[in-house]
Amino acid sequence: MLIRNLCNIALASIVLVLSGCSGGVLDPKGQIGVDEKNLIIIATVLMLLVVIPVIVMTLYFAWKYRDTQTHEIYAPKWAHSNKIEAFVWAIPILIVIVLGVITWESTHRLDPYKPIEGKGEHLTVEVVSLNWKWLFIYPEQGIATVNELVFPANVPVEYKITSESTMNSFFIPQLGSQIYSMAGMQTKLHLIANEPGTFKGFSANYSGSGFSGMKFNAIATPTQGDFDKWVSDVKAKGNKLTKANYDELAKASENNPVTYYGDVDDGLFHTIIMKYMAGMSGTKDMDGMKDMKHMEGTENMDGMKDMKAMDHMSHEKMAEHSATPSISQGEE
Amino acid sequence: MSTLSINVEAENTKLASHDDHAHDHHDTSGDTVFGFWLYLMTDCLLFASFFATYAVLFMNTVGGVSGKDIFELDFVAVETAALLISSITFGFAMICAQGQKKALTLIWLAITFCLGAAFIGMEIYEFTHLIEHGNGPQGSAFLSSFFALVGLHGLHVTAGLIWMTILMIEVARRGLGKPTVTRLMCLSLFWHFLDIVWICVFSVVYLMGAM
Amino acid sequence: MNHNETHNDASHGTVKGYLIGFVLAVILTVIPFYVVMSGDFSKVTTLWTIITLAVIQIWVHLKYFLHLNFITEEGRANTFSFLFSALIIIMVVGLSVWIIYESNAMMMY
Amino acid sequence: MSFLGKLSLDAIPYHEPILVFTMAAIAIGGIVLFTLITKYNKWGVLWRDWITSVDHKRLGIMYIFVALVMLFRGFSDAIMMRTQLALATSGAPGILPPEHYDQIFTAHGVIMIIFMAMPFMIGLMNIILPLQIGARDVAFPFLNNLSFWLTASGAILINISLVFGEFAKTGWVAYPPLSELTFSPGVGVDYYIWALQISGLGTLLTAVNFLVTVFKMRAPGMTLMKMPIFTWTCTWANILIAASFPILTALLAMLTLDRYLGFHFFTNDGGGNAMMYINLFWAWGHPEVYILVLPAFGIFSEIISTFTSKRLFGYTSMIYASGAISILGFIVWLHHFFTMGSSANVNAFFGVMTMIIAVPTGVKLFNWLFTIYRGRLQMTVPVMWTLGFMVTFTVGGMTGVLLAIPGADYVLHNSLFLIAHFHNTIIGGAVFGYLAGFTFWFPKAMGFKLNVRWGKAAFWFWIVGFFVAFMPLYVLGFLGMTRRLNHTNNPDWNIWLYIAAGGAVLIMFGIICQVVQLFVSFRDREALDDETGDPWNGHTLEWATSSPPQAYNFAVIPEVHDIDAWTDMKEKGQVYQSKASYEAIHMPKNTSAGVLMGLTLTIFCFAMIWHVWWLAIVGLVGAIGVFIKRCYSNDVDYYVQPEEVLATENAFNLSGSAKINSKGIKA
Repeated sequence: MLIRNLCNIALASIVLVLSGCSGGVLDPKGQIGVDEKNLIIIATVLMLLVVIPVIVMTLYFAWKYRDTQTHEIYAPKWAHSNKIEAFVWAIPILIVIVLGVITWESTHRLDPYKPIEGKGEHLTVEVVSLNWKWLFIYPEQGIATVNELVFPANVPVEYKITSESTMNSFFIPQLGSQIYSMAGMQTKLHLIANEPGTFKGFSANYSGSGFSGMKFNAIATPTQGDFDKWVSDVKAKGNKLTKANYDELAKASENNPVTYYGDVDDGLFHTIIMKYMAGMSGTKDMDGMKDMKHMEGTENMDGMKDMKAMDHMSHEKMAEHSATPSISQGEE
Repeated sequence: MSTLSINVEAENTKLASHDDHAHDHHDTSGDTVFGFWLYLMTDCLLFASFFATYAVLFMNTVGGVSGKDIFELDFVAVETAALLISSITFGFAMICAQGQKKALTLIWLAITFCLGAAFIGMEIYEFTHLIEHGNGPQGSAFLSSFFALVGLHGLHVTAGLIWMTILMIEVARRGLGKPTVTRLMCLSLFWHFLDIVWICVFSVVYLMGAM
Repeated sequence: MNHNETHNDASHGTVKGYLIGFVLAVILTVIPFYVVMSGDFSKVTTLWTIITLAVIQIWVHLKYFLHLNFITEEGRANTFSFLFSALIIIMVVGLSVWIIYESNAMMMY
Repeated sequence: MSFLGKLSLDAIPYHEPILVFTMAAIAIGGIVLFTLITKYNKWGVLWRDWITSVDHKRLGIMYIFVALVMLFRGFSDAIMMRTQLALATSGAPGILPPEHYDQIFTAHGVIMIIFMAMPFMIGLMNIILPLQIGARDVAFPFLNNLSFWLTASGAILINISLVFGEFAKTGWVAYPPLSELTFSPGVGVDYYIWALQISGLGTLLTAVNFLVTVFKMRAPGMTLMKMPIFTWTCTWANILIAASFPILTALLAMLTLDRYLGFHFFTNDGGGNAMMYINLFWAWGHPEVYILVLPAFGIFSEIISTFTSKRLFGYTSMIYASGAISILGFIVWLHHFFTMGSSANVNAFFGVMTMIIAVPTGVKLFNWLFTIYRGRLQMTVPVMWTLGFMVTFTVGGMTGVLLAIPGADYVLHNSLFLIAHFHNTIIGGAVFGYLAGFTFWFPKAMGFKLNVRWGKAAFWFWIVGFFVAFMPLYVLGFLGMTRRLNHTNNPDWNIWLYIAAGGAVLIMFGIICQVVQLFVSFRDREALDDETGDPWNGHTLEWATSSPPQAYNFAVIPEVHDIDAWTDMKEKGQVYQSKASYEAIHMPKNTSAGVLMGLTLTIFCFAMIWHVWWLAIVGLVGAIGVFIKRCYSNDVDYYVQPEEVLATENAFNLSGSAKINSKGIKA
């Protein structure tokens, strides 16, 4: 019985959280988050339709048919019943069919790549996870920030996400979905804040010793005007994020303070992705590149220990190459 | 690692084969062959993982060479021929072994060994040639997955050759007793299995790569 | 030894069986090599030729060299374990390739 | 490269007080153990009866011994983690710096899955499976011994990492690029790679061994559809091992090539694709979960039907359900990385597939329920574990299905909700199952029963501790707390973190109770003696022999006519019958080849980890050498003489008949 009490306590505490007294997944402030919260609740209720009877039956049967109850029916050879078998297969199958339909529909509806419709023009933010901080580039505004994300409420935001080094996960629980950031690749996420406020954001995928400090504030300003003002404030602070500055920033550091860059090199995000993407499918026509690889390959034979230096070198060369527009074949 | 597992299985043969004279209710040489077959199935999965990785990475040439640039099909055709012929010569060796013809068995095994060695020799030549021209496995993900997949097959063939040597010595010294024949059967499964893997290698890697 | 062999024929093979298998294997190897090396055929034709013939050749090897069958008890056990492995391989390789190709398509920059 | 590779005195972390303390404790414990063995002159016994034994029952006991030792290690890690998180709130640093904490959570995961749960499962399977099918041993006894020593080598390597160098700081999944040389230049990941590789090989060999055993060595009359349910679920688990562990082997080999030879499988540069690692890891990792839990399902089935004195309800449907779980287990792995960003079609497909697995699992739960229905349930300790499991696992299954909905997973992935979920299924499913099986079959393996009072205390501490420790994690997941955080700074979370730490302490009391239980039971072993070999009035053949069974298990191989073969024999009065004479029994001989190969391969792996190439070659050549020598040895078997069999069997049958007379069991 203690078990049941504990379950009740657990359920009660979940209900407590459900009531939305704190800033978590169940206290969403954005449309995506609201949809996901509803999805969780619907699915849980559906499953409880089976789960609660099973738990109750377990404890009830164990009590009713305990060995001291000698007056109860005892059927030691009874081991099969088509009716019961049909029933026990049918019930889970029915629930799963319903859940399956919900899953298929919701997965397509909540696809992180899918733009949010009916809310007007979206703002684009380019997100780069570095060891161990977040860089946000605003290509349309030409500014960048570290560890602070600002956007207007009620405006859909498209996040283009990549990583400089290890894999992280870009996550603002109160707004909804998270998605991995990976080097050389661009993932996308669409979120919106339904009301102004400051929400916690962080990396949800462990990425090394400074991971715990990879946090940022996601601030939804009340109006577009407030956002524009913030942009001009950042611009006024000067400080340009050039490729050189970026390389400095990319070095490992922990618990970085919020930093603003009033200007950003054009195509920096592009450069960050392309330094790993260079030469992936579709860039075979780069003769210069090929020669370079040939040359390197021969040098590699000299000894494995030079490998790392080599790799490093090739990165930089590729990055240089990729800065030229001739490569961007794979672009969307 | 693969060498090890092979040896482990070879060991099974040894262990179980001594039950010949026992009153046990089951025929243990059958167990050994079945066990070895199951091991081969796990090996299939091992190769499958490398094939999957190759399929995912083969386009990632990072501006370096692609399959079309480095594969020489006439060379591969000769390799294939060596391995294919070695399959049938091993088959003849097995037929002789079952007929208790010791000398013939050894001759066919020796021919098989030479063909296998020729295959490995050609593969080593191909690899060193590639590496000398700066297309070593460190060059790109494509080259990494290519070297690993083809190299894994080569490693298996090498292990098979070592095993064959040991068995040839055993046949020569101990004759064709039931345990030895069981072990030859395992090796024959192994050898034909490697042939099947090679079909996948030349189809998926070389032929499709050179298309 | 001969009388022993007769009841075990299926699992041991004969000279004839090996020769049939060998000739088939040679044919099934030569055709795809020719198709690719000549370069006379369209990409799609070539690709499907390679795949089809490879699958057929694997079957030839299994039947004539590895003596898989549904007749003897051991043959059945081996065949079923092979079919199961093939199923798993198709699932693991197929789904892996699907997953990664879809991901690559989504993340192509 | 120097003579000792990367190895130097700096590799010993003497600046870490916790580690120095641990090392001192291990050293003192080792010395005490060594002295005791020497004093009581037990080295010979240890060598002859255990280390070189090929007897599946003794190997099983050794597996479980390793599992329990590693449980202590893994649990110490858990306690440290919970302590750290309870102390490091509101920005406080706590007791563990990140570089140590990160190793601890990695080690906790690896140890609990690979070196606690797996050996525990394989140990139970070793002891019971050959007995249940009426076999004298496994198909390849030496291979069985070798498998054990390979697993032990892996466990030893992980423990060496405490003293020399470090363990991986990557999480137990070791995702690249974090686990690549660029971001993890130390030896930690190499320890991870080699420990998993070598023990994985042992596991793979075990699976092949037991598959042949099951398919070829069943007692006459035992068709596949008359096999005991535990044997069936273990067989499905072995099929899964044989099909999934090669993927792990391949994956680790690729990571090794990346780290040692500069290949580009998963690196950021050179066109590597880290997504492929994640993909292949879970293509192994997901079936692995079922490998752990399916045998536990079998254990519960055996226990429920034994202690209700009733046949198992829906035997056939149980087997098909297990089979469905096994095969579906191979098409759901993507649900571990919905958030990687594949297309909606891919995510939805894998989400739906995952849910389908809930169907056979649900069927199993219902079948256990209907086994209890109209039975006579005895509230023994194994039954308590089973009921605890049914309640706990149902909750865990529910949260699992929730995580299988991509839309929900987008906000719950990598959070403490996920941690709570898989502990809910692995502890509530697998571990409860193994502990139930441990209590259930302990008399079979050791010859005496376990103390009931301490067993019940352990159960209550475990189950209460479990709920107290993990329910708060569900809440924390909803509150947005992510996993693997070293410290937190959110006042809302504190209370839940404190409760969770309290739960861990309760579980610790549970474990202490189990240690006491073992001690007390050993002390009272005379009173708890199981002289008939059938203490619970069991259904299957393992109860048809003495406890512990003779090396040869069965003097005469039994004929099987029913799923519950032993019950059937008891009802027909065909039990405990002495024969006038027995045939000689053919048995495999002990061998030192297994332990020597384990040792040489440990040396090989250690040398590879530290880049001591010459030593690696010595280790590998040594292992292969031992192997070939073993291959050419003819001295591998012996016969148990008929007189010896006669004497043993007569003594046992007497006590068995006495039981039938005294308890009036229907004969």
